[in-house]
Amino acid sequence: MIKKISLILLLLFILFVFITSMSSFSDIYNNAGKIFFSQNGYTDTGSVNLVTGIYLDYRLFDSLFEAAILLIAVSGVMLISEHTIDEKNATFMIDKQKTPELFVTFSRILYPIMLLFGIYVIVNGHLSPGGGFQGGAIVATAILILYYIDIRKTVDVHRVLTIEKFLFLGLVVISSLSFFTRGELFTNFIPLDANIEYKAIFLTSMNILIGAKVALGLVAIFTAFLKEGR
Amino acid sequence: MNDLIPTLLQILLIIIALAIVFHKENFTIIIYISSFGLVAATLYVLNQAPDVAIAEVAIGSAIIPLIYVISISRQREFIVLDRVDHDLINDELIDEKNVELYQILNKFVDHNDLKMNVCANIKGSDEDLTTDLNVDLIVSFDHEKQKFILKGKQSSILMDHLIKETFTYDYIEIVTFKEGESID
Amino acid sequence: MAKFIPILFIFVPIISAVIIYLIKNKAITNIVFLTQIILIFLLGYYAYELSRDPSISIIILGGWNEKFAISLRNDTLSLLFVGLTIFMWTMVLFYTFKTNSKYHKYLFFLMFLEGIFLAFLQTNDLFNLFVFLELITVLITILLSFKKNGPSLKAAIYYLLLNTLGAMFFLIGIIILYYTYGSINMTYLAENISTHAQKPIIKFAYMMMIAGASVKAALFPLYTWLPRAHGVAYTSLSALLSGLLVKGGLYLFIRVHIYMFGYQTYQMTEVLFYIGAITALVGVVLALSQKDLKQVLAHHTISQVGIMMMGLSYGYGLSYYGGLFHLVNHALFKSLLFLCAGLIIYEYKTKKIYAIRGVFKSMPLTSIFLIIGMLAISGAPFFNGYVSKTLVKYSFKDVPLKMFLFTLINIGTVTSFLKFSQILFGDRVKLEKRKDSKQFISIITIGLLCIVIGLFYKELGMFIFNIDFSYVKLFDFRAWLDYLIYIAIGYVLYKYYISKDYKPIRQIREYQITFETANYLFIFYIAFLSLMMYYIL
Amino acid sequence: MNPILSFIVILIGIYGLAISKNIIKSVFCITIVEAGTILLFLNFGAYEGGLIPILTSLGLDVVDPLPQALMITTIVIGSTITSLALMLCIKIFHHYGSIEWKVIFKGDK
Repeated sequence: MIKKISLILLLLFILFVFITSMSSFSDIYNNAGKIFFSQNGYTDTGSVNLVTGIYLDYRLFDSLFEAAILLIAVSGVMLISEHTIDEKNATFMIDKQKTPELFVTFSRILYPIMLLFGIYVIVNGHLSPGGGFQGGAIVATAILILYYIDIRKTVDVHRVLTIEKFLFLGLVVISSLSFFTRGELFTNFIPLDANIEYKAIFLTSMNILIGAKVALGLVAIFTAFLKEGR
Repeated sequence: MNDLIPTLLQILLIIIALAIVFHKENFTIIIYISSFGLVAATLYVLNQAPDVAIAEVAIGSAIIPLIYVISISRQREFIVLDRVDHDLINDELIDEKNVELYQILNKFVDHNDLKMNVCANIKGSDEDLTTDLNVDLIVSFDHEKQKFILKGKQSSILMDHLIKETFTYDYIEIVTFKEGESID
Repeated sequence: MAKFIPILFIFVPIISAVIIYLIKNKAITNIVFLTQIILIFLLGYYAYELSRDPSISIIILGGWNEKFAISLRNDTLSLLFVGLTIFMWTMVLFYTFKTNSKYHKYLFFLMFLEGIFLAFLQTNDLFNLFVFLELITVLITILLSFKKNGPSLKAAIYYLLLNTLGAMFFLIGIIILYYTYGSINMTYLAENISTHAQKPIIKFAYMMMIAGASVKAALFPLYTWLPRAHGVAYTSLSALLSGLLVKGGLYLFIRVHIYMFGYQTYQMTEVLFYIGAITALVGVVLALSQKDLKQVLAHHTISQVGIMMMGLSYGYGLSYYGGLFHLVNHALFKSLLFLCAGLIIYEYKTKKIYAIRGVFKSMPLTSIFLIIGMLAISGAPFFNGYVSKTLVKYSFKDVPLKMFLFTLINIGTVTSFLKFSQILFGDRVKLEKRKDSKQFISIITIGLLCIVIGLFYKELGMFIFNIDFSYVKLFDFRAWLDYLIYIAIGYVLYKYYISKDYKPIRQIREYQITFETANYLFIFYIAFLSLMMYYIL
Repeated sequence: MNPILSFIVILIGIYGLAISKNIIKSVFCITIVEAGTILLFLNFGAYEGGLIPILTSLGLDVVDPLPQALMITTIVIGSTITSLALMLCIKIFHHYGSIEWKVIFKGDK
């Protein structure tokens, strides 16, 4: 009890410090980034959606390692859950339950719509809200709906892992192509003064690659959880 | 007026967060976590960040809660590997006691808020099965001693409870094996 | 062309890791040695080019305005760390290299970690730093849980959750800095920090970042994850974690406290010094009570981090460089100790100190290097530990309280290694010899380096830091006498108190800090820092 | 006002971490801390007001897009950490028979 009360007091003290220091925040608020990106963002990156422009161009290095962290986490989750025991004929009592018919029917209707929406979000990442990460997550959700329809139809996780690693190598290669065309690393490989329409080639291809990687990664994580200990 | 809705939603978010912290039942918390994600996503949109909101809705309130569901339901399982040879000897005594054993186990599992998941037909050494495949208990029948032998990990607290509950039955013997000290 | 070598530092190990994973061939795992050779050549070439043309130290990725783009920057500090990283990884790979089927996955994570750690050292962007911090956390968690037994799993989850919380606090600091300076480029921030530095909100950001770095660096009272994690991992991984990766937190601390904010901005020297001293004392006391060979070494890492912190807190002069030098030296002798202990544990098949006897007669070569490591860590003259410990003392040699604390820490270290050295005595034990000369290559190299640094520290100091280390004298009668007195006191302490295993020692050993308490201590630490920063200083 | 409310969410998460008895509760609380941090970042971003950072026509007054790009990264990082922690959690449950912190650290040392 003493612990809880002292905890609350300490937290209130930290909150008090934060509130008192917030009063000086509005004096020194700095909007340099806002001005810079709204003036140069479109012409530099060729992306209407400034967020996509940032994570695919100004901060492509971050996004590469964001893809890497997903790759590592998927391999790690698989590593922790995998086993060498032969369990081909194994039967589990609980897993024989059937999904209700209503769910299955709805899932069948929902699945293509979600897939389409995900692909739309990926491909139009530079024009409207969305992009590789978000679209990839939506596609992953769509694929997960398939598990409602038939739980036994799981993907081969090891193949997914291999494909994912190739996609990561592809990402590294495409993002470093700019070194040969422009002499700068990790940016759009199409020259700066080129038509803005052409820059979309890079943006779209990167979005598709990232989307595929994220979707595969999330599906692999989910499948690893589903198969864990089975 | 413009600030009212975001402020109200933030207060709602705080309430949900408090509910998550103080609620005891894990399955209920998943619903809260999902709605926490949705409210947070709405707030992201109100803070002019639709991209982040899409990411949050897809990941934070769809995939992550699903993983939580699977993870928690896996933590409610008590996996029992059945290795009793039913076919070799058609001894009625074994079957009778087997049924009784399963009733005991069921009672024990209910007592601990778990679900029993019985599996069969898996080959492999006991230690590999328990470490890699999460088998909690291996049931087999020793014909010489005429006893059921239940094997499990010594580190598991459930085995301690099981020993306490079953030491009165003379046809059940519990064997626990210790994890070796790792020398790598 | 030489400008882009830092990128290669990052991607050569990562790509070799992915190749090892994709081509599941036993022969292909030898690629790791090729990678290390390439990295060593690149480092030599880059250091040479950098000394001729300092302008190549910064790469702006994408060539955008440097205020908003990610850039990589190398200076003496980061190059020192890069060199240390490559050296340590080479040694550990020699020690641990096998070609079995499960092993290529271990190598995949290990090599990926090398690339990420090198990236972490070189990046000049705060958010990028955060991403690498999280990646390092995730990778170490996976490597820790590789054994899949109980202790390693719980160590892994403890490590993951506590360090994630620390990284989240670091992120809060980044947020505030971005909105007040308009950039998260560390060079830009270092140049402009003085404009708003006295505003309370910037103090808040500083505090959050120091708290985040403290979790990574395992300072008191946030050290609780370290002994669990370092005690249960594979020996090679323990050597890496204790020798190098725990310094990631100190590196973060140096970057934030000294490079970005400047050490005299907030006058935190005294506070940080005492935090370091308490860390060192607690580490020593805990190490004295342990019975497990690896746990003793893991707890000593805490105390040595404390000593480094005592030096680094000054931020300038010989003490600061002493702290940095101690960081390098600790990487060497701690990994040496861990690797030797790993061999002993493998041969004796137990970790208990009281169960191992007669190492000197049955494993002479290993025990010679074990003795070198023990002499180095306890600060005997002619070894590298002596040099850096003497340097750390420089700034507070006239302050009695601080000297008293430092002497206590030294006596504790000597005592616990007297306890440790009991495994050497006794009769010969029959052991089955295994023929793995590769492991001895790494042990011999590190051991000899300990002695070489202990003898030629002046030249090294001039070469790396451009600082004169001649304050330290090898033939200093006072230092010799001090060391002998420490040994005498330590022996008495060991003989009449520690070896009896009295009740207080048992209680210290068995006392558990649970995860909730660790978080409570974390909150307490932040409240303490804010109290210090806002109301006392 | 809004940044302070976001900070309260973070503090609630930390409070939960300091009183949570089992692992899964701690993972929930980490999620809360993370969402609070993201919200704090975006609150600051919209501090001066502005429109969604999509330049449908030039010269719009948009909010700062950089934090949004950073936050997407943070969400992905958070999800990976959650999934890793939950997988460890399952393994720990089947090893110790419980996910209470007290129980799993009982037999230490």
